[in-house]
Amino acid sequence: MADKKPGIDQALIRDLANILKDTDLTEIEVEQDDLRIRVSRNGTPVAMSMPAMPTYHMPPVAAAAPAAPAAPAVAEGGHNAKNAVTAPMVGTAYLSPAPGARPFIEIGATVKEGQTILIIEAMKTMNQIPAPRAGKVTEILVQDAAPVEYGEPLIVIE
Amino acid sequence: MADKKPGIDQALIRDLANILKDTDLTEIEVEQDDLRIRVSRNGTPVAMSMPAMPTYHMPPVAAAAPAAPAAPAVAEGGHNAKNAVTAPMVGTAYLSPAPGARPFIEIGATVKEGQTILIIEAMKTMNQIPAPRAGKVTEILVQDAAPVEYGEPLIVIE
Amino acid sequence: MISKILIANRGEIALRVLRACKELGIATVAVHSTADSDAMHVRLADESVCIGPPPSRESYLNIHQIVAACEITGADAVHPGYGFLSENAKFADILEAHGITFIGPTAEHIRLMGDKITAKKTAEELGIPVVPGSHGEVKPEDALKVARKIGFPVLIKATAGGGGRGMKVARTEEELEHAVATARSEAAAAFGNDAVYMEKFLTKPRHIEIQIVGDGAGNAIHLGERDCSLQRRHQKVWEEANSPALNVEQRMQIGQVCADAMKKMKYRGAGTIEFLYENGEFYFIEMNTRLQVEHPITEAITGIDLVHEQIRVASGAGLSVKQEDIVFSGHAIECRINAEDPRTFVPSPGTITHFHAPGGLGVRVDSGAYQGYRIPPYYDSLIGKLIVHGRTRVECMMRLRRVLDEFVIDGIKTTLPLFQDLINNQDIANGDYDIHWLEHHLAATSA
Amino acid sequence: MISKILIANRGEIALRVLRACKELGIATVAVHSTADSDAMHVRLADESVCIGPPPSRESYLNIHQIVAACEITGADAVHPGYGFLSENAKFADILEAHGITFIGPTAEHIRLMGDKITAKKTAEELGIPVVPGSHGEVKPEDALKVARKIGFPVLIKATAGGGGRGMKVARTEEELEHAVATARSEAAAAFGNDAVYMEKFLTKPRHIEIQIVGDGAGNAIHLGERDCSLQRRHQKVWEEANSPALNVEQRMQIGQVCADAMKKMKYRGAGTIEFLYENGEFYFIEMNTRLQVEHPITEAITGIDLVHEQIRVASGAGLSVKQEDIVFSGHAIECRINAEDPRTFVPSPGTITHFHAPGGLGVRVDSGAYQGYRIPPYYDSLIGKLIVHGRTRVECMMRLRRVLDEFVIDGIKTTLPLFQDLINNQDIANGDYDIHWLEHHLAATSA
Repeated sequence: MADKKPGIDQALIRDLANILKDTDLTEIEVEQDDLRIRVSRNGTPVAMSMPAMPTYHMPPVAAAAPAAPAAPAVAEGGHNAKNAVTAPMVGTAYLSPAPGARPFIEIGATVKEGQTILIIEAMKTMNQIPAPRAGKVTEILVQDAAPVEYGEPLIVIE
Repeated sequence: MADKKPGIDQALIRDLANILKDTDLTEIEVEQDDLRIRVSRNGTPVAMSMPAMPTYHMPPVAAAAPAAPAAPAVAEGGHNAKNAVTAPMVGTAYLSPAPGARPFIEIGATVKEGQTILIIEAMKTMNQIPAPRAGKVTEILVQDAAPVEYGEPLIVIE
Repeated sequence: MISKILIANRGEIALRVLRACKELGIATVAVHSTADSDAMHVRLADESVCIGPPPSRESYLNIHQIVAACEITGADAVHPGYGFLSENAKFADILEAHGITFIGPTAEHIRLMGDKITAKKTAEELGIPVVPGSHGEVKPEDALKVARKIGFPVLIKATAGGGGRGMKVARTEEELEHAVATARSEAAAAFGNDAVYMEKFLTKPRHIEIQIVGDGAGNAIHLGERDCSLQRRHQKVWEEANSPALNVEQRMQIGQVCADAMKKMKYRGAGTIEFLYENGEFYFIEMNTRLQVEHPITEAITGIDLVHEQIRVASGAGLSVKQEDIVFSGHAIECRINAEDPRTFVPSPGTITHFHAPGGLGVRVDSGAYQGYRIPPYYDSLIGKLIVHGRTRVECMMRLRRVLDEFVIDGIKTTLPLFQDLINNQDIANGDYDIHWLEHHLAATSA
Repeated sequence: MISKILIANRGEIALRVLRACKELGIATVAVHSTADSDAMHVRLADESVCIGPPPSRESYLNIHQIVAACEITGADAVHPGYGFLSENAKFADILEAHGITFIGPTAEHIRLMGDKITAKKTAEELGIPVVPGSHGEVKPEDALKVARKIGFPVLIKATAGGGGRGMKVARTEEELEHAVATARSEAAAAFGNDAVYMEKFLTKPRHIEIQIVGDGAGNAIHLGERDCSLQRRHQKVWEEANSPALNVEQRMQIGQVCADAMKKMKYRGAGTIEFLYENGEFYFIEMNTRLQVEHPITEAITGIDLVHEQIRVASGAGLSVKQEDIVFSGHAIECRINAEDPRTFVPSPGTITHFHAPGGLGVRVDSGAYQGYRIPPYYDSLIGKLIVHGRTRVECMMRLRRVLDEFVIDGIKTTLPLFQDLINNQDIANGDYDIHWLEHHLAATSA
């Protein structure tokens, strides 16, 4: 177990969370010496409620929208939801202004606030999506010409 | 049990989770020396599943049969289920051999094994119910001429 | 033909439409707000697209987002359900402009029936009975003649009016002169115009509506009536088909009037023509150019799937049945289960901790709710519909009684207890109620 | 009249009967073993009596305990469901002796049909078609004449026989002499008796059964047939009404034969006459003098509640319908949901962690299961029945497909996946199957 004294042992919490998940518990509380940890999950996690149902999703849109209030902490893909720029609308995302043209951004690039980072086409209209803040592009989460839904993470700016 | 000091004994938590599952409990709390572990699952205890349903029972037969495996710990009436003599059949219980006659037993009486303690009438037949063991009658749980169901506690012999 | 339908709605009706699509082998796209990502129809749909945040205007009412969702999924048709965009002519226009089929009537017909005054005029022209009135101002000296023609009681209303001012009821000839004079003076005081007109006044009407379906090419059928008189604040609570108040001749006669009107109009899709009914007469109120919440009771007594028919006519395949093939069989009642306190009707959103639907013969449950489902606080409180069918009204009522005892929804308050109250009421047992009955009953029992 | 019914059964059928009683306003008594105190019908009954420990012979088969439960509760009638005591003539006798109405036929009729040989003889006398045979020993020199009369293929069987020995099939005239000779020598060797007899051999029969109800006074009706050919180890798995193999004339003709036979017999209550069916001919197998598991598909296409009818005729109120009033409407399929591994069919008792029944139009679920219910290991594995109705067989199949996607039962294994397999099978889609089809299919897909 990681020695993170005097800080909080995050690995332990993660371990307990895994146990919670594996064992289908809703709560675990552990107290030992000065340490007391309680992990809980309220009610019926959605994923368990109807596991037998086929839950097909359109493949390119499969990643959980981080805006979904249900489970922000488990946003898929591993990126930090806080730093992701999400789609403000439904449509088709384009990474460059025209087919074959240079992409608006690349991984590692520095962007300024307001700079166009991609385009979302919806109802024959090209909507330029500006960077909400300055920073460095660390991840591009959509592919060129891929459909995106509302709230879908597009790129990560750190 | 694995010696994982000073870390948290995760195997123990998993074991407790299994016990929780097997026993259908909703919560287990263990405290020993400096260690305290609580695991809970807010699953679906059977008794909670359909609380909105009207669950009428025939009034004289309302007490939960202690033989019911579901909830032996909560047998109603407060008597000690271990010491209760339960009805071996469905029928009408009589506490005396004939109307107005002296009852077979009274509270405080000492009974011998095999001694008739009451009669259950079923299908026009009077069935003498013998004391399964010697002891002192501490409670009489049925009223004269009351219907009894299988497994219903009749008297307590201590 | 239609190969992929986007369902532009949520809740039980989205699930209802999804079921019909699956049964027709048509692919489905669910669109949803971020608050509805756990909804059952979203889980069951072939594809789903999140179209916005919880507020309806930014999601379920956001035409641009819905059309964009059609584009990225390749949906070639949209079913609007009820509410939201279902009677939005602009939405129908935009879809048409994008080459997407709107499963509903033409934008023109939506507009026509969306305006109350035009709707009434159109209905009258189509031969549908409307509330008889003076067709314009009535002078005091003509009042008696007009009133006799209409028949007492009559309502005198300010032509410039609204809000009850300048409005008086005359129940007899004796009351008329005074009522007209009072209405005129009130109208003059309130609106600076003493002109009044006259309409038939209905004291204890029932709400009876006729289900119609048209193919858009001049063919149309009716599927009988529904009695939706049991209402609270103009919200229907309990609906029946057929109405306890009509006989077969009345049913077939008013049904035929409506079907004929729809033929003349070349109406396309499902629609409902709503009437007030009193003393054997029908008076047009409005037409809903969409599926109704209470459509399942019509399905129960006819065996016809109305959403199948909607999709058929939208795709140009025409109606699956002829009028003469429709058999009305038995009796059906729908109870609307709302997440509300059954006495105060205060909404009760939250997590459903236990959900168990009743089963057995003659029982249908349409609900997107399930154990563990969290009812979001942003939308209406309808969480399910219980539809019970029996060979007779008595059988249906007895079945409903036993079914209500079986239905378990815990963790939130629901209106189920209200129905347990109603099923034991003598007036309900007799079918003896009008549109005011439930309000009076609730006021009396809460006092 | 009957005022309180004791339900001498458990599981889904006990719940089924309870529902009918409630809908008729009749009080209910549930009897149960200690293992079933949490059963849904026990919770819903007006009264309940624990009658013994888990083993059936000490509880559900314990006549004395059940009669005693009638006595202490004052129940004036007993509904036996199916299985357990439902075809026990002694039980019917004892109830009669105690002045308690047995909701079923007379003890005499139960006995008559309970013995296979008497049943076949009775059926033949009543005009019901049976498997044609030699009515006794066939000598080798008469074999060809008899076989021609019966029609090939024929089965030669040892009169003293059993277990397949001394049994040979002759498919053609050429095979006959050899088959008879072999059967005779095998019979001589096995039983010390070389006498053989001959019967029609059915190669690919369907199992088709006719539902009848009689009033015990000489009136009886039929409610059409059910096709129960899809079986595994003689257990029905999937049933349909009507049969994909019959046309209207065949249905009405065999139905009428059965109804007429029941009239002659003065049969009382519901019953089922089971046939093998091949090449347009029906061959009597046996009669079940009780409600069948698969009765809901008949209810779906007729709208008639069979348990209501049983209770009516038992109370002397007669049948609620005449033959000419019965309309067969649409198509229905029942899937038996067992708590079993869908491939190995090993029982899977345990606790149901999630249960969500499908909803919508044309769907019926008969099940005592609920979320948190623990299936006891002592009884059969049937935990529910899914019944789907549609206007046509295709609509019914499409509906079943979507419904199977919605049904959630977790925590135990169920046969739901088997039905998802069947619904996608071309033979099933075509209705092209016989009583051997499912066994062959399972063998082929597990290989």
